[in-house]
Amino acid sequence: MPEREVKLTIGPQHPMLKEPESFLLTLRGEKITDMTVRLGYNHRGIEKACEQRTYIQDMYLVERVCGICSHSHSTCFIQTVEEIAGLAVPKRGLYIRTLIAELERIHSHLLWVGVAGHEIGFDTLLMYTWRDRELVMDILALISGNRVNYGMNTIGGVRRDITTDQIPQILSAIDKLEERTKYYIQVGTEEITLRERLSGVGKLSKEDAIHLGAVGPTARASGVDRDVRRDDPYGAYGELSFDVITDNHCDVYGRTLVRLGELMQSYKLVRQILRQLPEGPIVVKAPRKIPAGQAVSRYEAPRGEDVHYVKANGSDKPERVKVRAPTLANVQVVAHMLKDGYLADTPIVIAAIDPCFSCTDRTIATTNLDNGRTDRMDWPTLRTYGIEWYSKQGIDFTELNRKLRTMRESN
Amino acid sequence: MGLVQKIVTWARIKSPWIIHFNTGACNACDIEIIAALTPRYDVERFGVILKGTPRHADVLVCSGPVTRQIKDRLIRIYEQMPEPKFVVAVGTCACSGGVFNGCYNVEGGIDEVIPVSAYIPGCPASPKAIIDGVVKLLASVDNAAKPARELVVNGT
Amino acid sequence: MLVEEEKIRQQLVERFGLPAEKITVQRERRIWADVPAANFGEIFDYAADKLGFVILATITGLDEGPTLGVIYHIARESGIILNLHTSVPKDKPVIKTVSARFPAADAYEREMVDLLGMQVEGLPPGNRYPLPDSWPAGQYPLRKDWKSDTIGKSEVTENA
Amino acid sequence: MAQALFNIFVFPGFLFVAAFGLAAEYIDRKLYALMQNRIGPPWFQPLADFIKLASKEDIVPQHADAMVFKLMPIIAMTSILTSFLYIPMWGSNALFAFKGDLVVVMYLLTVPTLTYFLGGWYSRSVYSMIGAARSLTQLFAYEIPLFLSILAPAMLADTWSLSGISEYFSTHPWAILFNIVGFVIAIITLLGKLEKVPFDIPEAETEIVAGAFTEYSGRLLAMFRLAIDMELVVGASLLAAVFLPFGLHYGPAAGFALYLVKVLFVIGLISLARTIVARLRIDQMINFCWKVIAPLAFLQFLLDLILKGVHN
Repeated sequence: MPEREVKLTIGPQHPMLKEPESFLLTLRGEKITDMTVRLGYNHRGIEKACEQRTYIQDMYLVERVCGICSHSHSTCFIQTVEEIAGLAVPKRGLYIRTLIAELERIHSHLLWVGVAGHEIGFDTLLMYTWRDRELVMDILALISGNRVNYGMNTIGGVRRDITTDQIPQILSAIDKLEERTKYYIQVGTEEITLRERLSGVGKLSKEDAIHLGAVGPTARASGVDRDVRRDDPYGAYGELSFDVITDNHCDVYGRTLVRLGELMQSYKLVRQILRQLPEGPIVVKAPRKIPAGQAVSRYEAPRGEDVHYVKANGSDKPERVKVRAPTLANVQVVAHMLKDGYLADTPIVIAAIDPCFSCTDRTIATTNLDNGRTDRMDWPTLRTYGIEWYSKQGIDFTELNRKLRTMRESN
Repeated sequence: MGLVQKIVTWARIKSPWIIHFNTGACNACDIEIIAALTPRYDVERFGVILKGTPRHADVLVCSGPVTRQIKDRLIRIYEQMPEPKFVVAVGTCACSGGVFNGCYNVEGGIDEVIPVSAYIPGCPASPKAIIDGVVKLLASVDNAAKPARELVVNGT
Repeated sequence: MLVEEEKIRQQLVERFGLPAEKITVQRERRIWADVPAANFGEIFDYAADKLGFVILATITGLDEGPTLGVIYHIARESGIILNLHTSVPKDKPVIKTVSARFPAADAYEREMVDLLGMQVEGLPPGNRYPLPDSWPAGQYPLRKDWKSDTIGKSEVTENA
Repeated sequence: MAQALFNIFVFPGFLFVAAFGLAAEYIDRKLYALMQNRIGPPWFQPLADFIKLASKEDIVPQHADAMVFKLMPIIAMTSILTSFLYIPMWGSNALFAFKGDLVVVMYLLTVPTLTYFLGGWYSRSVYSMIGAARSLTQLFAYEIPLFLSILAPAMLADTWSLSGISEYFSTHPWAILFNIVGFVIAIITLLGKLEKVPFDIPEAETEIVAGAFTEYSGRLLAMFRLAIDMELVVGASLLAAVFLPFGLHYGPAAGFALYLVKVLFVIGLISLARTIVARLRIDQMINFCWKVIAPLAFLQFLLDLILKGVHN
């Protein structure tokens, strides 16, 4: 393999990042020796827009920073505003808000498990996880009226109540999902090809994870025992009992197990919330003008710790809104994880921090140092390249795809 | 020529190949477009296939407000598609810039940059709405091909 | 109940002789400190090393009229967040980088450089974030006096 | 003269093979969709796709070599059609038969893969170049076993002409059973030639966009897709002629119907393979072909040799 310098451009948009990421990798043959990150491709200027809108309008804007976890951003923003205004949100409102948060984590993690399978050539997993995910999307549509961008939050509480006849439907969907997630955990732990393809990839030691500031499942898979829901409880998490899933594989395989484990915890949490759902109002009247003050709030989004800072100046428009998406912290860590890894691992390592999966024009520009010819391979080509490179090592998913298909046909 | 034209229009309606492009969206519409292709909604019944290259595609499905940096890529992709081509704007952001209209880095809807044939509002546009939009687009291709029949008002 | 937070407050007041009202405990796990820019670096290192604030959540830049404010949100493993605020004059907005201790800080600092016109000493070389390379110089979108129509719609295009 | 024109354009020629090709594509896609519990396209879908593509504007990329770019689809189609003339459909003699038409048919079926390579290489886009290179690597893997599995019965029948083979088998029906292994190998290697999954690496949809066909559009793409469908039909009828040569002496009508059934059976096998097996990797496919298929083909050849020795 001639020594070549590869320029990997990944775009467009990871919404959590507010920008797509573009990596410039330098390769020595197969090994990645150096990389730089280029951010800022679709910066939409949300923070400036927030300063020109009232708090209620801002809520709709902040909710659309990311489509896959819109509830995370709107809850985080609302918590700061409620803290500044000193509003006491009724308990039932907090419980419903926490319920939607956990349902969103379920749908986001299921989506990720499918995408991770797709990135390494295990396509059947994508088909099945996405089919199962429709169950939780139906529940979210049942409760909030929309599959994505639920708009459940309002300043001072929640806009829709959970009626008694919805609860059994939610519980039955959760039972089905739990049984299927157990099936995926079994596939994840028992299948050698999956384990071989993911272990030892995108290594991140515990010290590096802390030093580089990794957040969420990416950090927890390296043994960093941090979870905002437990350390800095918000919503109803103070009264709920759950355990924080950590793993010390320190690689992509560990991240897969952490996310699967978190799915099981989310099912447990949803059941608890529905059991302890208190009676009473779901919202409290909020003033139009928020008194002067400032507040910071943290939220455990599916991808990691999400931070919002709001400064109010007494008018009905905020003076400053700062949003720090979890993947912004994780993208620095990817730069570290890819160093002296293989080009073939790039797709799964980047996918492991769970950036947007719909990047359609991710391209690699390979410049061949000998004849200086530049070609551009796109993401799918990189993905095949990885899958093939690994199948030369004897790790291949065709057998697994077939086995999974026949296994599923039987039961 | 009428017969050949009729057949060609029929063929264009029955096999619309799509290419999906995300111009700065928040991803909600993208996962709904992909959901429309999965077994539950399955648009292959209408002959719709997702193609990777603009050369093979007839319908460019865009989602998201057009940001400044992505504008050139969108124009480039549009120009690479052979005629006759259609553009479907999925989601309120693609139709009018949506919530992000007025932000300093956002140009606005897709129609600020390339001509759009069908708008599918919704934030996000649900798979059913997307399928309905594509079907309406095909119908509009059909009447556009038929010569405008004069309105015969009670025999006069 | 706020025992831990009070202890931190006392240590900061004694150690640096800061006026007590400058450091307020807003609620449990939230401490706000307004610190003069002069000995900011020293306080920051003290908090990160001695008081165990090992997590840098983020850095927020503010346009406070005559001065540019900076808030460093640093947190402890146990969840307590210390928000260190300092401000620098708008005509000479220079601060020192903390990316040596927190490598992730360079993205947050570059964001302030682009959007507020802050100058960060010792920032490692790297790509511009979040604005495109072809963004006209001297335009800082997050400044209160900047209006979005000062730039033509199509003037800014593809990145370099 | 009229009879020749009729033969070339209508019956065993363009129209028949094109229609049959489109029907085969429909069956293939419908079976594939049903096995994924989807509904799948309506019956006229391949026809609609062809007409739509034919009526679209076809773009020739600026850097591409226009002459080669335009010519390749036409060469692909003509080579497939001419090879069809030598394949006996019913009765044991094809339209034209001469000593050695087997080699001609084999050669003509390899020409399309070369046209994909040249078409992809000359369209100068990185995806098509990678796709083109992969079609060639795949060619070396499946070509030898396919020839071997077809030559074994030819050697048994002691003739180089397809009609001769089917003639021999109609008189010695029991010999067919010995060629089952050859039939299986032929099916697998035919998948490679048609670049169907699991051997569709050169044109891997989700991988290199569309492989060699990335830059093709409009009429040229329509011709290429039609060429691939026709190749499916011609390949299937070649296999039917060599490996399923029974019931050859019923008259033209019944013979033709039996021929249709045989070809549809082969096509059904191919789409079944496409659904079950996932896409192979290029190096894995080469190992598979050389380490498994080629030895089996030699074994089959040996078997027929022994059979020939014992028999006469």
